[in-house]
Amino acid sequence: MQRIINDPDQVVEDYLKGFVKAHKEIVSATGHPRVLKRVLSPQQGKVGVVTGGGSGHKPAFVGYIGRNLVDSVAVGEVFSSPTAKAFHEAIKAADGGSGVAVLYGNYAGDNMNVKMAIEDAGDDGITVKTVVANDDVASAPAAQRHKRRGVAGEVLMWKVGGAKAALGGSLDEVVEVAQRAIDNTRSVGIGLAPCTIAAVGKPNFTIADGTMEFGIGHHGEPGMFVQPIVSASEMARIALEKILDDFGFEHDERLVVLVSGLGSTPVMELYIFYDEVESILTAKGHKVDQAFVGNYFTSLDMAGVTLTVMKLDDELRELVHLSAHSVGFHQE
Amino acid sequence: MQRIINDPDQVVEDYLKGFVKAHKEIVSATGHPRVLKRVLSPQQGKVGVVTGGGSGHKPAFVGYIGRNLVDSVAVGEVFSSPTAKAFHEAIKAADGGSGVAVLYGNYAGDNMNVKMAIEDAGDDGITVKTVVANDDVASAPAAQRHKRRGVAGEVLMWKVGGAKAALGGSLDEVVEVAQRAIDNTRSVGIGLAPCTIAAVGKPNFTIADGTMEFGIGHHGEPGMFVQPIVSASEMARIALEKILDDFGFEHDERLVVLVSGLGSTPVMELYIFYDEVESILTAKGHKVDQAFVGNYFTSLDMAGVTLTVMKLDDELRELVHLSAHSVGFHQE
Amino acid sequence: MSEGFNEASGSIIVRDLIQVIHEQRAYLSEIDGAIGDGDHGINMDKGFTLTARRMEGQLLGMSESLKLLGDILVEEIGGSMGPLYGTFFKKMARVSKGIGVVDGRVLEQMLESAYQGILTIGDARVGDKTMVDTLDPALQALKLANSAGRGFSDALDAMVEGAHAGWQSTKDMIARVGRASRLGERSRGTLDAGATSCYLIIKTLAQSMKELSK
Amino acid sequence: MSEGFNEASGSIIVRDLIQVIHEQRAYLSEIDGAIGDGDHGINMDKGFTLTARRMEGQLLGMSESLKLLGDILVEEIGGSMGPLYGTFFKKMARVSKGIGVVDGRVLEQMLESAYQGILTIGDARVGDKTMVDTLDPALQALKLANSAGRGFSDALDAMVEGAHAGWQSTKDMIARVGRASRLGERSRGTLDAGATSCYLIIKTLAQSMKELSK
Ligand SMILES: Nc1ncnc2c1ncn2[C@@H]1O[C@H](COP(=O)(O)OP(=O)(O)O)[C@@H](O)[C@H]1O
Ligand SMILES: Nc1ncnc2c1ncn2[C@@H]1O[C@H](COP(=O)(O)OP(=O)(O)O)[C@@H](O)[C@H]1O
Ligand SMILES: [Mg+2]
Ligand SMILES: [Mg+2]
Ligand SMILES: [Mg+2]
Ligand SMILES: [Mg+2]
Repeated sequence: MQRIINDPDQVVEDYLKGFVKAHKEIVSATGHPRVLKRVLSPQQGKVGVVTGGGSGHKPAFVGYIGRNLVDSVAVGEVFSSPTAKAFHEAIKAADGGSGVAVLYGNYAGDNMNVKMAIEDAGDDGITVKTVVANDDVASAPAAQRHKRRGVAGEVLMWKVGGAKAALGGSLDEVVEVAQRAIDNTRSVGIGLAPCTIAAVGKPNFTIADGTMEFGIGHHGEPGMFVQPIVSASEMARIALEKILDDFGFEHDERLVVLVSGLGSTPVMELYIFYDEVESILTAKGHKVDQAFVGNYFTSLDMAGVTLTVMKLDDELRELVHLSAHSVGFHQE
Repeated sequence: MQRIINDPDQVVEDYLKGFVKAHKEIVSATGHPRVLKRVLSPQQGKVGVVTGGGSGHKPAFVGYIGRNLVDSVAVGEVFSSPTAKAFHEAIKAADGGSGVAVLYGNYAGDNMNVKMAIEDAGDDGITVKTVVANDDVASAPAAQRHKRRGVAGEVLMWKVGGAKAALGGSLDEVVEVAQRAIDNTRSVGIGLAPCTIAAVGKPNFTIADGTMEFGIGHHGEPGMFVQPIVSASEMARIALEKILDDFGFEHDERLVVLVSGLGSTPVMELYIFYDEVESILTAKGHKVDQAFVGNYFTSLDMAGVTLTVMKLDDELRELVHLSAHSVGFHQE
Repeated sequence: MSEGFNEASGSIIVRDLIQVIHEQRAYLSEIDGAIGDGDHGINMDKGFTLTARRMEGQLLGMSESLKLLGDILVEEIGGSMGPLYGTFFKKMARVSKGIGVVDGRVLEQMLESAYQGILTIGDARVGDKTMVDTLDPALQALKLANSAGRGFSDALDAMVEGAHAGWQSTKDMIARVGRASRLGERSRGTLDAGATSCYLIIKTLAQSMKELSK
Repeated sequence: MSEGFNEASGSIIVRDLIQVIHEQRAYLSEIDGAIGDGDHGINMDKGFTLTARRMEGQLLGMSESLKLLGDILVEEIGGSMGPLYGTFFKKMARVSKGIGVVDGRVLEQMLESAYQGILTIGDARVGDKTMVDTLDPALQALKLANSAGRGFSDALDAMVEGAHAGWQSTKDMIARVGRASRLGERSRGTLDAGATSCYLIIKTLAQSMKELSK
């Protein structure tokens, strides 16, 4: 294991220290060691936007704390949900008196811990509502959308929810539009090589050389099938097919496309993939209104890519385009 | 080789297509297939800022085209200098009538091609001056600074030069301050695993498991020594020692620290490394005025880190802090 | 052996649990390593050891100790184990709060509540290859012994036997929840980590309670 | 055999060079693969093949053809090979422009200028394990033959012999410039890729010139 760490059991503590030091102008620590918040949060009267999840997904989750984005984040161990306490403290750190929207991903641990945190926040008199991202089309059939995991589509949910809150939306409005954002979003991942959790010291699973795992999850959850590796254009084709089938568009749509690397795939290759995605969408009559290409939601040093497509309406479009600034996300 | 590509000989063409499509609001293509420029460049009266180099270093070089940064970039094959023609066209694309500063890294191919390009630009009546980054302290002893390679310190040179040009500096002023920036900058790299050029198909070199290569170059150029892998804090200590020895500071200084991953090292670990660097610098009485931590200058899927330290004076500080926006670099 | 013990003097139960988890830390991680990510012992021990430290110098009853353990798991461990085992111990604490004497019936209520808590929060079912597979037969056996009018000590033995059988049954199961579910058919043939820790907990609980009831 | 040939009819020289580089593409890459990054054949062939396409249907002399090749290498290949071989052929083109008859003396001037161009731009020296190690002895041998008053054909043979010896000498050298210098002592024992392509170029050049001079 070729890693830059001290104590493998302390990687989260250690990286958080560095993160807070490096980005003092954007984020600050809180009373809870596993909760970071925006320097300028909470803002009186603004709906608080909270997220959280396991570590190892840089820039998610803490990299989305920022202007017109997320107010506070609960940080878990690597690939493991934050505690209920951390979610509770994150909710408190984001609360400006107008309620808090917790926008997180659909994982067993997160669901349990958020649920418990909301009960505790209720005791503090804070109104909390949630949106649970379930954009990963590969993780369950359409009939069981509620079982699907949240993956890189969460970024667009935060973008939209964060923008709405920044523009003065009420809690119901923020939650409604964030829900609409994720309802209009589909993702699928392709894994090319496994990742290694430092505390464990060996790859979490295997992907045989020369093969790719279609539909892999952000922690290496099993995909839909493993097949010989194909060209970027073929990868783009099958990934998009899966997503478009799930959408079942009846009109030409305005879309957001987000292509995120999983960690160790050279960013150059994400653009090769994106080029193919854009070409196919354009050929079908759709329009890519906004593209994001880069490492937006990674899985340690996993190799591969996540393709995310979001269907826009006028309000979503306005919110996606609103300027934003955080460690991991920037829009002028 | 687990890669997302089509034809391995066409990766540069293919990624550039995707890059231009994805970032239409920032960059645009030019008449030359290997030259990209800022949408808003050239600007009449502004000194043009040009860079260029081999591909595979994302977000360098094209990711630094943007507001208050670089105007145009010449793009080479993977790890191979752009052509003289490409540099020449990049110079033309950046020229707003007040001369052009080519700020690039000290590599044989780049030196040759820039030299030839400047001759051709001279025939067009464009005044061109250059600054050649040589921040890599591991690549030659201090007495032979002119032989040192340019690595991640180039980012700070572009930042400073781009800012000065944006503020209306003359060609001489831009070149003078960019030169001062790189003169005040030192870097060193630590390699943990090799990278693979898609067209070649196998790792370019080897780093035995359990070892690290201290002083490795951005294309896998040999380092100063190979030794068993150590903790993040020890890596930070020896990297900083090498840099501080070279600086030989006599006072407490205000510094910029840039920690860049080489490609496949999880960003989390860059923060662990940064935390140690900051602690040591602070303990010595220095002040980190500004930190950049992330994948700023990579080497395909190499694992490892580059540490860059820049000593500030008042002008450099102002220029580093000037807001900027590009695909790979953002400052509010 | 008397029928039961005084709740107020039962903090030793939690101390014993802490000890056994600490001792079995490596074993639990090893089992998790076969088909999971090899951290179950680490995760558990982290919360249990923290509880030991917080208990130091405090005079607590069984219920208060269980509550402390549950709170710490929920507050400090995260993942799925935090809420699952956290709820487990918090529910046991709530049912036994101020109860006076703890006997077979009380334990049944405690375990029933803990079990329901885990089902509600974790949504795993018998046969999914989880801690539930240990817990369910343990509780059934305890209920049966209680309703058959067997004494506390016998009931405890029955509960442990049930837990053991349930734990062993996970060996032939295919994991349907949690990390190991990735492996599908390949998850067959090894014991489940959570079922293992759950068996150790039930067994230790029984031992301590017997000791207390002497 | 006459002493020399007409420059205006010498474009076949460049066509022959293009052919040999294309044929030896895999071989050159293979040699580069031993201690470099295995792309020398690819890099060279890319520029040479492009030149072939641009030459199609054009009536060019030797000098114009060499200029075209040089320009394309500089403009389309990049890296170090673009400027190095680009300069090489451009210098040869400049010296021979409008020269009338090309003989041993003219070739010497062409090669001398090309050699100086490479030294100026690349800064490698004899013994660094590069194309310079082929070029230097080739030029020395040609000069010697010319000053000894030997005929064109003999001088060409001498040049090829010099190139061959120089090329082979790279086998025992340690690379001091370029990618292979990473390997230090381990770079010993294999031929240098650039020295190999340079030998092929000199040999082909000689063959074509002999053919033209018949
Ligand atoms: N939903 C659930 N309900 C009950 N038990 C579960 C559930 N999910 C997982 N488990 C248990 O958790 C155990 C693994 O715990 P642990 O290794 O600590 O966590 P992780 O899987 O996050 O690494 C499994 O062996 C299984 O018994
Ligand atoms: N400065 C130099 N001067 C002369 N020849 C050089 C120089 N640097 C490298 N070479 C030659 O270049 C050859 C490698 O070329 P090639 O493989 O095409 O480029 P790269 O090394 O960029 O992959 C080496 O074998 C060597 O002969
Ligand atoms: Mg785990
Ligand atoms: Mg585990
Ligand atoms: Mg090469
Ligand atoms: Mg090569």
